[in-house]
Amino acid sequence: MFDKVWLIPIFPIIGVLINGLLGRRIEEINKDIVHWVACVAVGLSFVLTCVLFFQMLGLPPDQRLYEFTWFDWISGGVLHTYVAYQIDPLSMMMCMFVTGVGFLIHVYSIGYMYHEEGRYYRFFTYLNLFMFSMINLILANNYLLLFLGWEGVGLCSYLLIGFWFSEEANAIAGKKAFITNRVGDFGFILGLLLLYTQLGAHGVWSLQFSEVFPHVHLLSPSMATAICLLLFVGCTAKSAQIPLYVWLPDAMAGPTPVSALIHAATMVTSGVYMIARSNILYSLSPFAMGVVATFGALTAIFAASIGLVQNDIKKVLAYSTVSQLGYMFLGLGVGAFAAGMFHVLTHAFFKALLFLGSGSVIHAMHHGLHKVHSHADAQDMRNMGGLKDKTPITYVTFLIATLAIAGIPGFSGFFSKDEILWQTYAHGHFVLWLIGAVAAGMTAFYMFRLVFMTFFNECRAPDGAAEHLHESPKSMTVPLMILAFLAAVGGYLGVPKALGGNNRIEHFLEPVMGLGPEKLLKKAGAAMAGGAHHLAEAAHGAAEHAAAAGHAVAGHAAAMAEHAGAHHSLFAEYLLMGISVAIALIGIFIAYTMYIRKRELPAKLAESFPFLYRLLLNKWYVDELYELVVIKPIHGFSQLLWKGVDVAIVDGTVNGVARVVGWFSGVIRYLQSGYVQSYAVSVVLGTVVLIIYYFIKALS
Amino acid sequence: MEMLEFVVPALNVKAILPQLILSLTALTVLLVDVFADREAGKTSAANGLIAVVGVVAALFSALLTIGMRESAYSGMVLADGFSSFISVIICVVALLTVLSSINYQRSCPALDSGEYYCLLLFAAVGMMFMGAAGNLLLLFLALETMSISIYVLAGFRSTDAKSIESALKYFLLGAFASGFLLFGFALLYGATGTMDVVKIGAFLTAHPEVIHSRLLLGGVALMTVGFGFKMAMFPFHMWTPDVYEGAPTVVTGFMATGVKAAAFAAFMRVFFIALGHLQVDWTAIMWLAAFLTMTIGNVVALSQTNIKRMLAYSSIAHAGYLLVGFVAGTKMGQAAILFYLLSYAFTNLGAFGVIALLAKKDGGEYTELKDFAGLGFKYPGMGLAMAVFMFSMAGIPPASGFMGKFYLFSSAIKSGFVWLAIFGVINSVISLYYYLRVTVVMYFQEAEEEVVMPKASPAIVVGLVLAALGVLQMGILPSYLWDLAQFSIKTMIM
Amino acid sequence: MELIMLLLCGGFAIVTSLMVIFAKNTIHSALWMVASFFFMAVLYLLLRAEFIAILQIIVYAGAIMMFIIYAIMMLNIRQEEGEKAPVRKSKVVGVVALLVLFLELLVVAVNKGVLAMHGPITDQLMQKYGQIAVLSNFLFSDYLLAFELASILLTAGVVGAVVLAKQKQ
Amino acid sequence: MVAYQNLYMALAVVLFIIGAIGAITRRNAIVVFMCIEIMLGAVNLLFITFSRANQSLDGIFMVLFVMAVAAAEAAVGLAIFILMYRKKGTINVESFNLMKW
Repeated sequence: MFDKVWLIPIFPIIGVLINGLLGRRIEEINKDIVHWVACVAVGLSFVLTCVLFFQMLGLPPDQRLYEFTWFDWISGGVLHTYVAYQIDPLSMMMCMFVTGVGFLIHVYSIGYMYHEEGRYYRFFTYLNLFMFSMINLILANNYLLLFLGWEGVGLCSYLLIGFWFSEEANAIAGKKAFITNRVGDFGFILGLLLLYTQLGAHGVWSLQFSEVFPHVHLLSPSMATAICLLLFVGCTAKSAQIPLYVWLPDAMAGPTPVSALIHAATMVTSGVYMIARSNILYSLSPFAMGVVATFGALTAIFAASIGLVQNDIKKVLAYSTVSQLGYMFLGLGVGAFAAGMFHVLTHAFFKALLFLGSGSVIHAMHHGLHKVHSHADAQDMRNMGGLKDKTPITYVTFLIATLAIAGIPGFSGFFSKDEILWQTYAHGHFVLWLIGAVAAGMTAFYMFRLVFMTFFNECRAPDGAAEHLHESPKSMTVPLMILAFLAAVGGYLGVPKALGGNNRIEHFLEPVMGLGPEKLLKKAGAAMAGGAHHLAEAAHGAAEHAAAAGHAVAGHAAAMAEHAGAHHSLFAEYLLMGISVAIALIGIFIAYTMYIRKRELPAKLAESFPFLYRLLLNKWYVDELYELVVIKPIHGFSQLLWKGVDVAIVDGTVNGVARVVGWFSGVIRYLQSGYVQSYAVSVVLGTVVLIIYYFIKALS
Repeated sequence: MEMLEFVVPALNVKAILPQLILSLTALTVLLVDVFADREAGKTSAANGLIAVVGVVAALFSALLTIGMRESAYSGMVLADGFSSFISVIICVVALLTVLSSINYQRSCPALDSGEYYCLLLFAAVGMMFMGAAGNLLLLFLALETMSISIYVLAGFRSTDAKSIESALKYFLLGAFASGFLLFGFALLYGATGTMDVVKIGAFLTAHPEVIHSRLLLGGVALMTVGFGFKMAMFPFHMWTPDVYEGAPTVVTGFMATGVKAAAFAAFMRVFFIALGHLQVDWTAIMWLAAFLTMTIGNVVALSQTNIKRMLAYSSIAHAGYLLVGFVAGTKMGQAAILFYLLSYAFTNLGAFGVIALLAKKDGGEYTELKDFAGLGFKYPGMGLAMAVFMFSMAGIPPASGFMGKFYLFSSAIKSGFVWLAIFGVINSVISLYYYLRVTVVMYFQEAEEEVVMPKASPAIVVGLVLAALGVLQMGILPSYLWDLAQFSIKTMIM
Repeated sequence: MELIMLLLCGGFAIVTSLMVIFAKNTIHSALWMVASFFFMAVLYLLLRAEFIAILQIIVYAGAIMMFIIYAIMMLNIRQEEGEKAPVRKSKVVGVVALLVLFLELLVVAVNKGVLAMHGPITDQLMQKYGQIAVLSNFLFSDYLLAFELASILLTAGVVGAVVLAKQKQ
Repeated sequence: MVAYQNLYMALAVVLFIIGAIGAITRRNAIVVFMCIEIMLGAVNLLFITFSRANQSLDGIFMVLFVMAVAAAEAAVGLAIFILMYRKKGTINVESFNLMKW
C-alpha cells in the first residue's frame, strides 16, 4: 500500500489540469462541477493519507520509515535526485492535517467564493496547485524536491494574494510577498549549495535526507552553523519571522480562505517543518539553535504587541499568526522539536478556524453593508459588535478557537504552547521563557479584545446595516464546526506527562527526531565511531574536522542532559503552568475591563500614552523603517546622481535594491551609444585586455 | 610534366546528412517559389510548409546519427555525439522559427518569399557545420555562411529604418570581428602548422613548449574575441541589443538561440579539443567575462521598456550563465552548456513567438512592454505561454531554465568556482524582477490602448505548444536529455 | 633582391592603405585600394603563391573593387558627409587602443623559432607538378566539403543581395 | 623557413591596424567596408607567410576561401548600403542611430 503514496500528490494535480485547462468551459456549463472536481481531488488525497497513516500506526515504531522512489528526476555526475517520497511519522502527521484542513477549506471556499464570476475555476485551480506543491514539500525525501515544493507554494501564495488584482494594493501585496520570499529563498539556495558541496567534500554527493543526516557529523561545526543559518534565512521569509515577516500582514489582501489555508495553517509552517526535518543537522550547531530560538521569541512578542491595537480583524489574526509562528521557532530553537510540531498541529486547527470564522463575519458584514449601500470597511472591527446573536454558530466556534489560542486549560492551544514554554524553561532559557509568557498574556488580551469588539455590545454598523446581518451558508458553517471540534480536543493528542498524559506526539515523532539526551549521546557515540572509521581512511586534516564535530556533539549532548535533569521536577512544571494560565487570565480580564466594562478606557489609555499607542498602531514603524533605511537613501542618492531619468527604472515599487540596480543599469546603458563604431572600439579594447592578460599569464 | 594522381575522396553522406537535407530543402524552397502563383494581397504558407518538412526530416536524421563517432572528409567534419546534439538544437531552433514565421509573414509580407526560408535554412546549415567542423577552415566558412544569411535576414523588412540599421550594424561589426577571428586562426596556424582541430590538440600534447609561445597565446586571445562576438560575451556584446531590436521578431529569436548555440559549439570544440592544454590559463579571464557578461546583461535589462531589447540584454545574461559552464570546464560543465542551449532554444523562441503574435496590420510590431498590458486575461493561452517562458528564463522550477542553471552552477561548484555560482544565483534573482514584470504587466495592468491580436495560424500554435512542452519536459523530467548531453560530450572526438 | 622588392612593395602597400583612409574623396579611396591590392599581389608572388596572386588581382582588384566603385558611382557619393561634425571621444579612445594593439600584435607576430608541424606539401612537390595542379588536386579531394560549403555561402550571398536590393513597392 | 618572415608578419600587422583604424574612424559605410577588406588582406598575407613557412597547404586554401567570403560579403554589404541610401539618402554610419540604450 505504501507504494501508492504517489497518488497523494497526483489527485490535486489532476484537479489542476482539469480546472486549469477546461475550467473556463466547465464554469460556463455548470459552476458546481468546478468545486466538485477540486474538493474531490483533495478529499481523495486526504482519505489516502489517512489510510497510509493508520497502516503506518500498525507498524512498530522503529519500522515506520518507507521510501518510495517514483522516477529518476535529475542525475548529474555524482548527483542523483529522484522524485521520491518518504513516509514517516513526521511527514504523515503533517500531510494528514494539511490535506484535512485543506479539504475543509476547499469546502468552505465554495460558499465564500461562489459569487466570483469567471474566475471561480481559477481560484480552485490555484488552491489545488497549492495542495500539490505543499504535499510535495512535505513528502519529499530530499532537499531538492522539498525546495521545488517550497517554490511552488510560494508561487501559489503569490497568485492567490493577488487574486483580486484589479485593486492595486492587492497586486502590490502579492509582489511584496514574492520578492520578500525570494530574498529568503536566496539564503535557502545558498544553504543547500553549501550543504551539498561540504558534504561532497566528504564524498557524500547527495541531498537525500537518508543520505545527508547520517553524515552531517562530518561537517565542521562552523560549517554546520553556516548551513543552518542560511536555511533559517529561508524560513524567516517563508514562515514570517523577524526581519522578513513584513509580507504576511499584507498578504491578508487575498481571499479569506486563502489566508486561512496558506497564510495561517499550512504554508507558513513549512519553515518549521523544514527545521524539524533537519533537526539532526541543527543539533550540531548550538549557536544556530540559539539564533532560531531568539528570533522566534522576539517575533512572538513583537508581533503580539502590534496585534494589541490593530482594528482590522484580519490584520489582528495575521499578527497573531506571526506571533504563534514565533512560538514554534522558539520550541525548535530550544531543541523541543516535537513540541514545535505539536504546536504546528494545534495552531493549524484553531488558526484556520479563526480565519474562517473571521471570513464568515466579513461575509456577513459585506452582505449587510452591501444591502444599505454603505462603503464602510467590512473588516474594521469598529464597525462590528453584537454579532453574537446574528451569527451564533460563528460566534461559538470562534470563541472556542479564541480559548484555544489564549491557552485556557482544556483547549488544544494550552497543551502545545505550554509544552514549548516548559521546554524553554527546562533547557535553561529563562529570559526566552519570560518573553514567551508575556507574549502569551498579550495573545489572550488581543484575542479577547477581538471577540469582545466583534461579537459583544451593540452593533456599530452604519445606516441600519445591522438588520441585514445573518449567518453564512452551510458549506461555510460545517467546516467551522468540524474545526471547532478539532481545536477543542486536538490537544489531547499530546497531553504532557505532568498532566497524566503520555506525550503521545513526542513518542510518535521520536523515530524522526526525539533526540532526547540519552539518544543524542548514543548517536554521538555512533557518530564518533563513524568518524573513527573515516579517520582510518581520510587524511589528517579531515580527521581533525571529524574529531571537532564529534566534540561539539558530545558537548552539546552533555549540556542537554544537564538541563534534562530538571525534567523531573514536577513542581516546577505545575508552577510554570499555573503562571502562564494566570497571565492569560489576566490578559482576558484586562480585555474584559477595557472593552465591556469601561469602554472609555482604551481611548483614555491611547491619549495618555500617545507615543506607545502610535508606535504599536503603526506596527513599530517597521515598514517605514525599511523605507527609511533601505529605500530612501538609495532613492535620494540615485536622484542626486541621475535626475529626471529614473522614470524608466522601476514602476514605483517599494524595492530598494531594484532602485540601486536600476540606477547602475542606467549608467551602463549610457555606453550603449548606438554608434556602430563605438561598439567596434569596445571590441578593440577587449582585445587589448585579452592579449595583455595572456601575456601576463604566460610570463608567470 | 607528369600528372599528380587524383584520389577520389570518400563521400560519407551519413556524416553530413542533416546539413545535406537542409541545403536541398533550401534550394527546393527557392525554386518552388519561382513558380508560385500568389493571389494579390494573400500570403502563402507553402514555402513554410516545405521548410517544416525539410527541418523535421533533418531533425530525424540528426537523431539517427546520434552514436556516430567518426571523422569524415579528411577531418573536416567530426560526426560525433557533440555535433549530433548541436544539430538537434539547430533543428529545433529552425523548426520553431519557421513555424512562427508562417504566422508572422501574414503581417509582414516581406517574409513571404522563398528567399526568406532559403536563407533561414542556409543559416541553419552554417550553424550545424559550426558544430561539426573539425577544421578551422570549414569552421570559418560555416560561420560566414551563417553570418551572411543572417545579415540579410536582419534587414529583411527593408522598408523599416530599424531593420536596415540592424542589418548595417550587424554586418559591419560582424565583418570587423571576423577579421579578428581570422587573425587568431592565422596565428594558431602559424604556431602549430595545421588547421585541423584534433591535430592541433595532438601537436600541443607532443610539443608542450609551444603552448606558451607568444604566437599561440595571441591566437587564443584573438579567437576569443571572434567567438565572443558571436556569443555576445562582454565586452563584445554591444551589437546585441541594437541588432535584436531592429530585426524582424522571428529572426531575432532565431539569432538569439541559433547563433548562440552555434558559436558556443564552435568555441567549445576549438578551446576544449584543440586548446585543452591552455585551460588553466584562460580560467581567470573567462571567470571575469562570465561574471561581467551576466551581470551587465541583467542589470541593463532592468531598465528596458522595449521587450525585444529587454530580451536582447537577457540573452547577454544567458551567455554569461553559459560561460559559467565553460569556466567549470569539466565534462559536466560542457554537458550543462549543451543542456542549457537546448533549454534556452525552447524558452527564448517561445517568448519571441509570443511577441511575434502581436504584429500590427501595417507590418509594424508591438514591442513596448506597455503594449502587453492586460493581454494575459484577454488571450489566456498566450498569457499562459508567456508566463511559462518568462518563468523558465528566470529559472523558476519546474521550468527548464531552472534545471539548466542548476546543472551549470553545480558544475561550477564542483570545479571549485563557488563564488561564480553564487554570483550566478544572485543574478538570476535580479533577473526575476524584469521577467516577472512582463507577467505582472500582462495580468495586473490595464491596457492604455486597445491591442488586438490577429488570429493566430495553426502553425504558431503548434510551435508554441511544442516550445512549452519542451520547457516543461526539460524542467520536470530532465534526466533523459541530460544523459544525452553527457553522452554527447563523452563521445566527442578528442 | 627579394628584400628590396619586399621593402618596396611593403612600403607601397602601407602608403596606399593609408591613402585609402585619408583620401577625402570616396572614389579616390577605392582607387588607392586597388593599388594596395596590386602591391599585395606582388608580395604573394614573392612568397611563391602565384595562384593566389593571380586571384588577388582578378577577384579582389578586378571584381570586388569594380563592384564597390560601381556602387559608389551609382549612389553618387563623392564627399564624406558630416565632416564638420566633432570627432567623438570613443574614436580617439579607439585609435589609441589600436596603437596599443599594434604593439601587442608586433610582439606576438615577430618572433623566431616557432616549431610547427610541416606538411602536407613541400616546395619540391610544387616544383614538380606545378602549383595549380597541386592546389586543384587537393581542392577536390581533401577540401571538397569546404568547396561545397563555399558554394552555399556564395548562393546565400547572391540571394541575399538580390532580395535586399530589389525595389519594393 | 621563409626569408624575412618577420618582415612579412610585421607588414601584416601594420596593414591590419591601418584597416582597423580606418574602420573605426571613417564615416562613410563603403569606406568602412573597404577598410575591413584591408584587414582581411592583411590576414591573407599572414596566412600565406605561414603556409610557406610551415610548408602546408591549409593557409593557401584559407586565403582562397577568404576571398570567396569577401566577395559574398561585398555583395550583401553593398545591398545593405543601397538600402541605407534609399531610406535616408546617405550612407554615413553615424546617421544610423535610431536604436540605443
